[in-house]
Amino acid sequence: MTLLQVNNLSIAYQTRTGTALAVDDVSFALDKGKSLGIVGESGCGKTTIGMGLLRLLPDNALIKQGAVLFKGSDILEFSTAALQDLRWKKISMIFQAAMNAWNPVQRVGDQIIEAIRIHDPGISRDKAKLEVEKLYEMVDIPTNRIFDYPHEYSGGMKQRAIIAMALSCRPDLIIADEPSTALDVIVQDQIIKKIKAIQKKFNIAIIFISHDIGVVADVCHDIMVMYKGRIVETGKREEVFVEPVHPYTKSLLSSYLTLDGVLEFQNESAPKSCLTSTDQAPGTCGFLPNCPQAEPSCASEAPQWQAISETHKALCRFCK
Amino acid sequence: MSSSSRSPILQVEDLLKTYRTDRSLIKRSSVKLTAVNRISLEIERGEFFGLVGASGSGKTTLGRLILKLEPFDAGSIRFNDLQIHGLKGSKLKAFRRQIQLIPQDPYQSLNPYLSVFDTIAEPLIIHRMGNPGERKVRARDALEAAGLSPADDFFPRYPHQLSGGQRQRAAIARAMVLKPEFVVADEPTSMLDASISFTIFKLLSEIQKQKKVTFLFITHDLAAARFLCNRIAVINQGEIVESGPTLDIIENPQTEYTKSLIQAQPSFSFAQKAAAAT
Amino acid sequence: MSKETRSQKSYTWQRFLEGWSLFYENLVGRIGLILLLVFGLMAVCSYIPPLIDPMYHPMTGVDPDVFRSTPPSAAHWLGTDNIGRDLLSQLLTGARIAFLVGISAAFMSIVFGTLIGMIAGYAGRLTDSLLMRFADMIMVMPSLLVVLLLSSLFGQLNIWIIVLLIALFRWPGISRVIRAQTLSLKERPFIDTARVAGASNLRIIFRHILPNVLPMALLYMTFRVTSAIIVEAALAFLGFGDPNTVSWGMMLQWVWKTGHMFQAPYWLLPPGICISLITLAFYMIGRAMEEVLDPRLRKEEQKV
Amino acid sequence: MSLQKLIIRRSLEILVIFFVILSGLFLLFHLAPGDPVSRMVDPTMTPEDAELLVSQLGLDQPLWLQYVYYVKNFFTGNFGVSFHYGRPVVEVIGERLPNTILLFTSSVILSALAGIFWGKMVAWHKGKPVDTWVTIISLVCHTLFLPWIALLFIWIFAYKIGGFPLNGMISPELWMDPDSGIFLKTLDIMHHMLLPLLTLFIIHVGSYLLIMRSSMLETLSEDYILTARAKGLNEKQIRNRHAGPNASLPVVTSVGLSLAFSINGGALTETVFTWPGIGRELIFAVSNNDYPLALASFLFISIVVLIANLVVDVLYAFLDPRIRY
Repeated sequence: MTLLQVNNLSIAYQTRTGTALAVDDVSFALDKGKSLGIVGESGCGKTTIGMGLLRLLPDNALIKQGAVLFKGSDILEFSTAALQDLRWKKISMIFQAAMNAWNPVQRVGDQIIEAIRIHDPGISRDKAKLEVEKLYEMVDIPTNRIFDYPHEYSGGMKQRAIIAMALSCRPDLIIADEPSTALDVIVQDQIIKKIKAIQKKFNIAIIFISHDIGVVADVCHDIMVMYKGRIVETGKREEVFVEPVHPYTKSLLSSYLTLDGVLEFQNESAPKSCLTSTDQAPGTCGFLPNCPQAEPSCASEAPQWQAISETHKALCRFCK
Repeated sequence: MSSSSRSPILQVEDLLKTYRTDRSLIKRSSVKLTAVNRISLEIERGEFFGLVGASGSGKTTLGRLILKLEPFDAGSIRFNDLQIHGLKGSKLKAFRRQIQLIPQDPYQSLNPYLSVFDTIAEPLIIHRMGNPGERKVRARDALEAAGLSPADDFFPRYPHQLSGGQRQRAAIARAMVLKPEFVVADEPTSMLDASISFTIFKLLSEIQKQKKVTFLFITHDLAAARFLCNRIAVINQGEIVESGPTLDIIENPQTEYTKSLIQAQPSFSFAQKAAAAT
Repeated sequence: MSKETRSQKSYTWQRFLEGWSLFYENLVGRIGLILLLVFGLMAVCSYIPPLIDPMYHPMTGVDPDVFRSTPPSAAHWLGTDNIGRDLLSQLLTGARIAFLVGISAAFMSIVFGTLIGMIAGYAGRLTDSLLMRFADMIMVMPSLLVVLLLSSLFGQLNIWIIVLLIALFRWPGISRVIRAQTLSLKERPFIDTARVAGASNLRIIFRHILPNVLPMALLYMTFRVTSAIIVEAALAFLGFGDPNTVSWGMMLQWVWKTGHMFQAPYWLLPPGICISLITLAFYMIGRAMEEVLDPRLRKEEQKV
Repeated sequence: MSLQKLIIRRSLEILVIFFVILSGLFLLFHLAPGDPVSRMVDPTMTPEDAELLVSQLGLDQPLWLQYVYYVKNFFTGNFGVSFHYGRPVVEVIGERLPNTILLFTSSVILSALAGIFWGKMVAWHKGKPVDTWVTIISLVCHTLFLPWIALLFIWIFAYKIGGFPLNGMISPELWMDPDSGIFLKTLDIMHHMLLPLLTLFIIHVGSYLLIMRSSMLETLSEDYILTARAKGLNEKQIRNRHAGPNASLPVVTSVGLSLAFSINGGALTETVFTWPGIGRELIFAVSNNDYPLALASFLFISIVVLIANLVVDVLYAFLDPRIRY
């Protein structure tokens, strides 16, 4: 069953010098209980998608076109009240740990209780507190720390508490935006394991946004690779990471270091473009200046989606 | 630890560094934080040595102590058989010429008010090396060796006109312009995207091979250390947990901490299995 | 992207141009600038009336036909005070004094504040603690009242002593800000690399820290101009100004002490409006500059 | 518990600062040109009285002993005799101090609360005309020259329109009348206080409003506001539960930092409105070379500022859990 369907979403930012397209014609679908990973380097628009789904974008962002269908109804058309009702109850978020996602002058427990009671004012404070205790046990934080202030928590604990809060209303979908970035490897590993376990236990769908392909590969069934606002390759994780076809995906994988050395995929050494990018028509492939397998026609013609298998496609004119 | 016939370039013995947590003027609090706890290690000339640890493990502090950016409480650091404790005047200046730093976070590692040329030439001016013409030549060589060419295009630029990777290359050029024997690279790519940090790693290993420089590479990323270093030391809570040739440690870790560090590393096990199958 | 293609000028100059265009978009900044130009013009014009007729001299010129305060007339556009001195020429001279006091006191307090702030922030430890405790102490002193006390103990103060005293009491706020900036700059890696390259402390302070804190110092200078003008005017209003100069505060003192405040609005209103507007002008410019220097804008710039 | 510790530490610091001020004044009185004895003793006194006072104040002793006397006298409340009033200074101060505290604290508290409230509202309408205009009006308020605006108020409200007293704190005839009860008397004081209070309020509220506005804007860009929004809170809840309380912290700080500045304004207001406060007494004493009174007034003004500072610090620590550890 399709839980979330995004059609032709484009989001732009207005800056002093003009508008910049951050998300360009993105479409994807997510089934109930599945996990989707969005990978890409900084500035590729992956966070903008995550925020755009809940309409949490800053004031200077503009959704230019598209539809975000959640269980069939378009979030972009929701009234403010309906949107506030949807947020957290149906779709919640796990923020980056480095972000100061907790209000520093309120106790952590109060902030979780607030999330619970805002969506169901009928729950008494004491009952909500019991709920928080259950959540804390689930994410392995001692329950006597519930009413501590955020600055009394360690980085990993703050992040686990965020996970607890994300679960507090039993949502259908969780958007996790770089949830393990800026944490130590060991803590990062614990957080990832927790997210995986919870996803399985409650059968929650997850959109997992990260720059770290290793982490995404660990968590997600389906992968979308983004580059300069566009999805360039999408498919099952075994397809995208084992047999990448888009030259950008290949270069991304070839620069990923593992304990066994560099991944096996790269056959091209230093990716070098055979083309100079000076006269590139608008709408053509963004990766062209760095693409080792580009041809002159790439500078004038827009890239096309190529289906490699039923689930695996890439946005490139020349991939097998 | 193997003691070679040649003396190591850096010998750290029994090094201790503590911080006071509460610095109040009125009461001297006795709460101390041990950042570096009786560490000993040796780095051989010309090797690429990795120091791997989580944040707060004391790895950056150790680097700063070696660079003589902070005083230590006990122990000794010998660089080229020279005690660096208490170095002053011309001896300190000579020491400063031989050991350089490539810092973390390229967005903050360059002074925004200095052009690329001024940044790279500054160490030469401080050490009164060469006339303006010679300085320009040396700066140009350093910048082009760091992969920013033609150098004259980059000289007049200011940091905000460079991308993150370019800034880090400029920072590398600045460190290399004095032709140091020893370079401390403190998480030089932690703020950069994977593809860019990969090219920076390649640049560092090239420099090390060509110029016979000794590198101390400080990182939280075991995979990066695996890629660059021939020997590593794993540091946890101010103590060296384990050290030795990189591959030995990764394949055959001796301590629990190292084991958990290796296990926590995101792996492509499914990918490798599939790749092996095809 | 466009930044990389732009011509290569010095960073300072480029930031200035960028800042200027942002500043000029700001309504508050523009109003401030226009007001300031008007006062500048007044200060320049203050030299003219005494040239026309000695009776227009702001201090000593007395209209021989006038024996009490008169309302505006053809000979005295703003009227006269109770002994027949021309109010317009007093008002114009007041602009000159306000600029002189405001800018020189602000400049001095900026120099003290920036130097002490940088030294405290960079040196740290005991030096820092002592300097900042000292700054705290000065900050809890009501500057106006201290200067009053001093002037009663040491006799009539001349305008330069007043300027110096104002500067001495107004640096701690600046040095707190500069110290905080220095502390965060000190943690920046480029200070480490400079030290590792062998740079001396002086070199680090003046070559690496100073240019980075200078914009903030200039911003605070505009605010300090404001407070210096107010303190001087208040002193003059209470009768502790330099008796050899005419300032707006002094004009207000005269109208108050001679009991003309209910009879002579033409005398009461102009000096007060001028003091309020000139401080407003500097304050508005400062506000607009602050928005230009806003750290969030700078963050955007860093990301390229 | 740790709040107590903080109060004790800050109190100690304030005590040290006060001692420095105390000693600094002593030094100034001896460094200034002229004879320290003649500064402390009314020239119109009889020689016997003068001699008694000199020995009481220790002015015939060596310098260090004079200092000891000076400190001791401060703590025993012996400040000498006012030249002008011919009464012990401590009596004069005792009468004036409550009036100052009344005007000073009520003006600071009112303007801070109003500034926080209005600043919050204005920030919420950022970019709209109301924002621009309130910002400009606040700037104007903040830069108005206080004595002038005080004169203007007297001229307009008390003289032209009428209905407000021209000066003072009480109407003597009302207080003489034995029939007027406490309620009428209170009302009378409030009636007199209205214009001075309004003057101080207008001068202060602008800057607090502007600080609150920019602090609010900064807070609204914080990550936890995003969290609150993602949680499904509506805008009013975000403003009142999360952004408002956090954004008012810098206003509290700035109230603390501007206390010395406020007391300057307080003294000027008291002078123009002839409000019988300690600030007016200081200005009066300084103008008339009534040194014993000037010295004591200054010391008590410092005490008021220091204690107000302590209160603000404690309030801040109370509001921000990160300060207490």
